[in-house]
Amino acid sequence: MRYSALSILMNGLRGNRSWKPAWREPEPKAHYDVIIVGGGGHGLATAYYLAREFGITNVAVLEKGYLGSGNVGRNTTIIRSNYLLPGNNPFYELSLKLWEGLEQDFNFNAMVSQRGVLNLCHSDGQRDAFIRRGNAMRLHGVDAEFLDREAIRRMLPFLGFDNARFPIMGGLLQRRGGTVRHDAVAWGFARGADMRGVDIIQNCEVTGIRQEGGRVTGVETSRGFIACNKLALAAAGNSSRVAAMAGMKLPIESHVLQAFVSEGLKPYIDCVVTFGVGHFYISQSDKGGLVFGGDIDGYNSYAQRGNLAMVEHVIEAGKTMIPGLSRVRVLRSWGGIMDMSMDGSPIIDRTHIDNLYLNAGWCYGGFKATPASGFCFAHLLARGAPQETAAAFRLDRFARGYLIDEDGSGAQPNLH
Amino acid sequence: MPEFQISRRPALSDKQPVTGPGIEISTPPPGAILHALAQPGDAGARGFIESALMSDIFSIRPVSPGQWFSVADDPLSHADFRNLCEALEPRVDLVDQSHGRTRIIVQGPQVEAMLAKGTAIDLHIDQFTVGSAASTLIGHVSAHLTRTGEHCFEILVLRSFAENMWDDLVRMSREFN
Amino acid sequence: MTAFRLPHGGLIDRSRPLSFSFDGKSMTGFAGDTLASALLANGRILVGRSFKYHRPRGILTAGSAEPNALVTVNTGGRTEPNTLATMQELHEGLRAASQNRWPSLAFDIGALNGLLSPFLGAGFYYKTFMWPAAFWEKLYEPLIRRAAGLGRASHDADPDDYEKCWAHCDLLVIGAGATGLAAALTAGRAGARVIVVDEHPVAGGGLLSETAIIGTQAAADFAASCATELQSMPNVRLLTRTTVFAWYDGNVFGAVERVQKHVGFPAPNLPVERLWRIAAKQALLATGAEERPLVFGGNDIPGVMMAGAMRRYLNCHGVAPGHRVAIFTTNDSGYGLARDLEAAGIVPQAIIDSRRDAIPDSYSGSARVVSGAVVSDACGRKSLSSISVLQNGKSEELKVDALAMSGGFSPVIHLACHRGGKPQWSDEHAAFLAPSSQKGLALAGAADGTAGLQACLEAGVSKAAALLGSLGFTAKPQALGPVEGDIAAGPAKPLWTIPGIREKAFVDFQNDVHRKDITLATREGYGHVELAKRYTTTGMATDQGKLSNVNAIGLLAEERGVSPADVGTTTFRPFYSPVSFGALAGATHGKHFMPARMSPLHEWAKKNGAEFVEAGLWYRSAWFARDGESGWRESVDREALNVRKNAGLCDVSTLGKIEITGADAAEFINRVYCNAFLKLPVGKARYGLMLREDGFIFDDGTTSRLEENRYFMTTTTAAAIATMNHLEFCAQVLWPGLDVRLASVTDQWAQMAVAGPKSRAILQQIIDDDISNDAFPYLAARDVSLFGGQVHGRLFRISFSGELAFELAVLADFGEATADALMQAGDTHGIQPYGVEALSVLRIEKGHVTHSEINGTAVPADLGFGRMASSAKADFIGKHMLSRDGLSARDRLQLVGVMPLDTTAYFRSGAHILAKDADATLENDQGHVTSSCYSPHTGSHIGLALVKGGSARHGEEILIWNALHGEYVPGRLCDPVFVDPANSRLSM
Amino acid sequence: MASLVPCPHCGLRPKEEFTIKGAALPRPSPDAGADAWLDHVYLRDNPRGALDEFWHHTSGCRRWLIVSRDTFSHEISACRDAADPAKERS
Ligand SMILES: Cc1cc2nc3c(=O)[nH]c(=O)nc-3n(C[C@H](O)[C@H](O)[C@H](O)COP(=O)(O)OP(=O)(O)OC[C@H]3O[C@@H](n4cnc5c(N)ncnc54)[C@H](O)[C@@H]3O)c2cc1C
Ligand SMILES: NC(=O)c1ccc[n+]([C@@H]2O[C@H](COP(=O)([O-])OP(=O)(O)OC[C@H]3O[C@@H](n4cnc5c(N)ncnc54)[C@H](O)[C@@H]3O)[C@@H](O)[C@H]2O)c1
Ligand SMILES: Cc1cc2nc3c(=O)[nH]c(=O)nc-3n(C[C@H](O)[C@H](O)[C@H](O)COP(=O)(O)O)c2cc1C
Ligand SMILES: [Zn+2]
Repeated sequence: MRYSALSILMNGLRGNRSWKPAWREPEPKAHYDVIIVGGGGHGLATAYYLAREFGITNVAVLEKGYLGSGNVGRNTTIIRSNYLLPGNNPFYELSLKLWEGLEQDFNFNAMVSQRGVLNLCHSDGQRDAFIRRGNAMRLHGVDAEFLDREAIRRMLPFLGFDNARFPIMGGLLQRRGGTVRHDAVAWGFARGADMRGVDIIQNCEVTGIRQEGGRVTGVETSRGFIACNKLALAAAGNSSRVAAMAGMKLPIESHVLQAFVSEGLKPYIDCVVTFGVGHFYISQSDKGGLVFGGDIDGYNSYAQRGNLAMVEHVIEAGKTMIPGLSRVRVLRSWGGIMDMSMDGSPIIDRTHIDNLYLNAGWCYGGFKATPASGFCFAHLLARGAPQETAAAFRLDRFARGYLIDEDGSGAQPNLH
Repeated sequence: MPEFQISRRPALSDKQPVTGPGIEISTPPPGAILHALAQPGDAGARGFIESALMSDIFSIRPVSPGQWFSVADDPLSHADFRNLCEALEPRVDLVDQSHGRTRIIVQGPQVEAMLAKGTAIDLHIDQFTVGSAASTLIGHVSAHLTRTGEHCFEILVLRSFAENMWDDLVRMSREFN
Repeated sequence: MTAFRLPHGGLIDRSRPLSFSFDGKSMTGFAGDTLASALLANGRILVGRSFKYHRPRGILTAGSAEPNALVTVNTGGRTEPNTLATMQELHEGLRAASQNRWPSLAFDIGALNGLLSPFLGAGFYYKTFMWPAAFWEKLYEPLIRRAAGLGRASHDADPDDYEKCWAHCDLLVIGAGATGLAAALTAGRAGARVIVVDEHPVAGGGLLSETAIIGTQAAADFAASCATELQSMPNVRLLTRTTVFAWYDGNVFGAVERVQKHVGFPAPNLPVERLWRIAAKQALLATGAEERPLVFGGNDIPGVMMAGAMRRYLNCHGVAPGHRVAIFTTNDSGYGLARDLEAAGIVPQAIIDSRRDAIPDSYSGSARVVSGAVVSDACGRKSLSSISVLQNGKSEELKVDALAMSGGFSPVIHLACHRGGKPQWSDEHAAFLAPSSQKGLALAGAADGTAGLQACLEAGVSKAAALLGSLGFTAKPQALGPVEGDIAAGPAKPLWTIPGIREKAFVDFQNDVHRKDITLATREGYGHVELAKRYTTTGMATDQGKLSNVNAIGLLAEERGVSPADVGTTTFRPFYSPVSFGALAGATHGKHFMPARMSPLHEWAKKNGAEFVEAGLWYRSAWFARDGESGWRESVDREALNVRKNAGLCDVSTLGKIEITGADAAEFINRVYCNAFLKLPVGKARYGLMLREDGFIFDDGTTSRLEENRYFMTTTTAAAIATMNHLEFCAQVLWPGLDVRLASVTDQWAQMAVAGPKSRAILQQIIDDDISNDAFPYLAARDVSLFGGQVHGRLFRISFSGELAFELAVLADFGEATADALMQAGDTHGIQPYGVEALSVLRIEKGHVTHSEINGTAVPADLGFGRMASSAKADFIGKHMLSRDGLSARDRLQLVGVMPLDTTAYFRSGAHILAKDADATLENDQGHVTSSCYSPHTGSHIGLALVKGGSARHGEEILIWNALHGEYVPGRLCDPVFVDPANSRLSM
Repeated sequence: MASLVPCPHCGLRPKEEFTIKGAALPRPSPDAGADAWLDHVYLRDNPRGALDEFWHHTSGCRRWLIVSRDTFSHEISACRDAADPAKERS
């Protein structure tokens, strides 16, 4: 059923009794051309683009929990393409372009909101780094502006300009950046894929990868064995565990990142702003809650919950950036498990096993990548060769020394 | 050679002590703080240091395995410092920290409650007895804390953080004075 | 409905009237009132509007689960939106305003949404507002955003203070109701360190609304005497107005104490809120149970209230809910209320009991009981006027102005589920219970599904005794009681779906989720409890579903034909109730966001006119302005010129300084630097480069050998802390067999760079030792004596500026006197202080790198240090990853100098480098400018840059491309050393 | 864990006092070969369950510790000075 104002009207008049399920709940078939492990944003987008762009529809997405129970449903929803390095920048720009037409494409309002992303800087070094980054963006035709202190003051007069420990010196603004409604992304892709014939199978945990003659033949799951021609891993925070089923050890650690939402408020802040000292970024959801986050807690974790010390640090930074937040109350905090890679950049690649494909290492920036990641992974699965903007995301770059390290933290994932 | 005015300017030299019914905060005149470093596993090192340093002048406070601070109320000349070094080397190396750390005394009936605003150490007298010492965070600044009396603590803080620590302590004490 | 104050009774202090205002209207209440009880006492029933349909709403509860009575209190920087009227204590002058209504609470245009409700069902916004695409951000979203949200927060800074502290205890008791008080007394009397916490201003929990007798005391008096005894014990801390908001790993609980939220004028020496981090050996949750609403039509009309809340207002605040009251219950709690109403002279119109023949023996009142019946609908607009009672298929209309409801009890188990444990559905209790056997935490009383005061008191005593036993205390359990006159509300069959509903029946009041939304979610495939939550937003409002979640689960279970056990709960998360930014930030914000580090030369710099700049935690002198100078550039040019002409003094105390001793110190240093250090002679300094294990440069600095086994290492200011941690890692973890001892001495030394051709002559005036070129050649490093032996120092002949230069370290307290002396001694030589800006000019002129170039992605060869990474050494940190292809690729970014063709042209760091005439595309990007400055010695802007294959491209014309600022400057790549490439000035 | 860490030298201390480095892996010998070094520097078992990790008690005794921790329950089962096992190995 197509969604539109008209369909809402007609259904409303009929007591909303004839709405259909947004997706089927099929039993797993015995065999699929492609099995995708992970019903998060990336897995679902991959299925969607496999069907839509490449006509491959005998596809199953296996999700161990409910749809969108992973990071796609628990992130701070920021999208942007303000990346520095040539390995990243065109890819994230492709993603932003896909976001820009996505809702009409999959007929689901994911509330893509290009309200602008502003990164504040507080020192000469930071300013220079932003200028470098902004210019790298401009070289690729991506919108970027550098605002000085006064321009920022005009835009957001309530930031902590006065009495600041680290004065706001300026900021890098990407007006096309913004936010997207997290859950709706999962649901929109799921519905779009389902409509094109993809089986989305919830409560189906992959517990083993069966191989014969150096090839994957299928997966063991909590709902039995399912065979496939190609196996695609998109398990985000659980990438290492799933890859281990195929004997792989990844350049990845799993870490917990917390996020927060405040009580609902009337419009308080129009754009996304990130603080340049400490860790804090904030936007306001269309529901009215201030959605914000900070840094990872710092230790390996598979538990989707965080630590009070980090809560305090994030909120100290928040009150410093916006002193008026003081009496705003924080409603809820939660955590998600990030696949932190050793250079802070993702992997979309084939593996040492011929028909096993890997999509991982998104760290805490993979939500914005969702459409492009799906698109490029689908391309790799369908064509056997990487999509050009994702060609640098190779698994062997660590061995070869071609790292994509945006902030130069090196092989310590908790510093990225 | 021209005449030069050589005077010490210790950190906090311009601070007035805080006095009040609940808390007093003060900083003693500069003395000596020696960092003694042995091999971490050297069990007898502490005794060795105690025997070499005059125990009526220096009090010895554990910092970490194999490391102690020896604190004295009076300053030590460089020559005396070298003499002590020679007495202890090579088993124990001394590093002078007399200028690198600033001493702050906090005392008063509310001192435990006040310090609980800064450190996660359980300062209950049964847990942190008189003479106990520990390195810890006080607020966001690292410091070395020694209980010198039931209601008296000594804080050793890096000189560069001393002013920040002082201001924090004053804020933490406001409720009690 | 017409609520009113009873002539007597309640725990309020009628001798202390308080005036306050609501929506501008003045009213009075008494000390001991909450805003909610005072509003009720003033007959104020309509207090808010709902989120989506703007339905009129009244006060539903008497506690922290309140979904409706949200108001904004205070003004300016103290403005607090979404304050619960049920938790806000009344104080003189309190100003409260209703929210989410326009133009007024009584006449709210937004209520029109109610008419559109068939089209505004769960998730409607996901299905529309997509065409035309551009309209979303321009039209739809702004409209939605304006409509959404509740209160309006202030952008002004908060004038009040907050603080944090730690607390430690053997037993933390959360909740000071009957159970908690009994537990705390037991533990306190046993001598354990106890902390008891309750979110209300007065300890007692349910006892405060109770009319039973305990021992010889009325329940409330019993609570008061327990509290008095607890307060008298030195080993017990009773914290009221304090909410435990989360349970964290390590048995640490977060709690927030509202120290001064109940006063009109906060005392300046106290915080308004205090964050407690409580480390508890054991914790007992005595958090009680939350009464569940019933989901009938119009269950949100002002005048409908939870039965327990009604009882609280009656017994605790002396407020009657109305004149014609009915009670709708599924369990015995309605009868306790009925009895107490009757005692106050208000005989309920009816008790509608969903059970058949279930009147408890303990109830001997005279109200009419309608058994086996339900309320299907409540009617009224801004207040309740009647209810429809459905019994045996027959509907009866009752005129009432207040209706109490009780759908059973949900134990308050939130905190017990914060660390991943899943609640368990219990058919027996008709409720979710906490996950069993979690270390460090137990539950008792109503929180554990125990009904009845007597049983709760006993549970408190026995659980506390057991927990203390596990900690090695011997507690002598003393019975409290006996209890008389308690109508215990045991579990009863839950009533999820109510037949015959005509009106909207609300599940989540605040988010306006009604019964049909749950049905729609299931129909559309969002029947999983987590999906249903997200699709309908049930349980996502400020109350986090304290009232609604279990009803939603029950309805989903019926919808799907399974048990609530199969549906399960959504995840309980912090915060149990919302906590302010202020409390969580404490004093750490604004200027105090991070600690400040001061150099021992700070005062010296200040009196010499320094402008300071933040450098990490430090404040460093940036430049020293002089009268008549037009701006910072003029000062910096003067300072830089003067260094190369005469001499300058720069504070470099912020450099990391590490003293390294021990028999294996040399071997250790040789392993942590990539270049060779074993043969460094005593009395000499050497430049060293440290790598990370992945081969990239970590930090640089100098290390001097002062004695055979005593070294003095300097690090950059930026990496000082990380370097010390790293060295400790190497010493303790990688090579614990080496005898090496590390002491940070950053703060022990005031360090000054004295640079320039006159530097020696100046220094020699204060240094006792001979520092002539022969006696103290380039890279000499030695202890020195100053001022005729008055001061001890260390002198290093090293140079960042490229001039004849020294770094002098003196004991920190003598730093200022020494700097003063140097200025005095140097006066005739033209010495001037210089700051980090001039320092930067001087080092850029010499092509010396800093962390602008050592940016974590450079290997030694990139910066011209290729030969330093010693191939002769078998091992050093970073050696083994250096040989990877990519780290020696020809197009790696390498250090070069860059100059504009037109020497008057300006360019800045962060600009990119393009080949001459190349298109501005990412593919053509050649690198970027890392550092830049105006160089007074070359008379031009100059820069350092990292450029692809740069070391082979000196002389090439390029474009310095900065589209962000519209600056496109033709330039040339060059050698990165702009001044004295032969280094002849170093060794004068 | 990780709210309070039982430092063997200092007792229970809050996470804020520590710096975390990651999996406690022994450094390969200098001649271990490229694969071993790649494995050491970049690849991780990243288990869900028991893990030994390096923590530095930065604002305490400044010792590097090996914290044995469950990455799902966050329960700490042991905490010892990192020099002890390192010495045993060498
Ligand atoms: C708090 C937080 C804030 C963030 N903020 C942002 C942000 O602002 N901007 C941004 O761009 N990114 C952000 N991110 C990162 C982003 O959310 C993730 O990078 C991205 O969602 C990961 O891809 P995904 O959606 O496919 O992952 P997920 O949604 O986690 O999908 C992976 C799925 O795989 C399933 N799975 C795992 N193992 C198995 C198995 N064995 N069998 C079957 N299924 C399995 C999981 O259940 C999960 O549903 C944030 C992340 C978090 C946690
Ligand atoms: N079936 C039942 O479970 C049930 C039903 C109705 C009444 N009761 C009665 O309720 C009483 C139960 O006594 P009780 O002591 O177990 O509970 P209680 O409700 O009397 O006390 C619990 C207290 O804990 C406080 N609290 C809850 N969470 C908190 C938190 N996170 N931080 C701080 N404070 C918090 C509450 O505000 C309350 O004051 C008995 O009289 C019992 O008969 C029980
Ligand atoms: C962008 C965003 C906005 C959210 N807004 C709310 C909200 O208004 N109310 C709420 O209770 N939770 C909100 N949440 C949090 C979710 O309830 C939930 O905690 C989160 O998705 C993680 O799932 P979990 O807590 O079930 O593990 C929001 C989450 C996100 C990602
Ligand atoms: Zn320690």
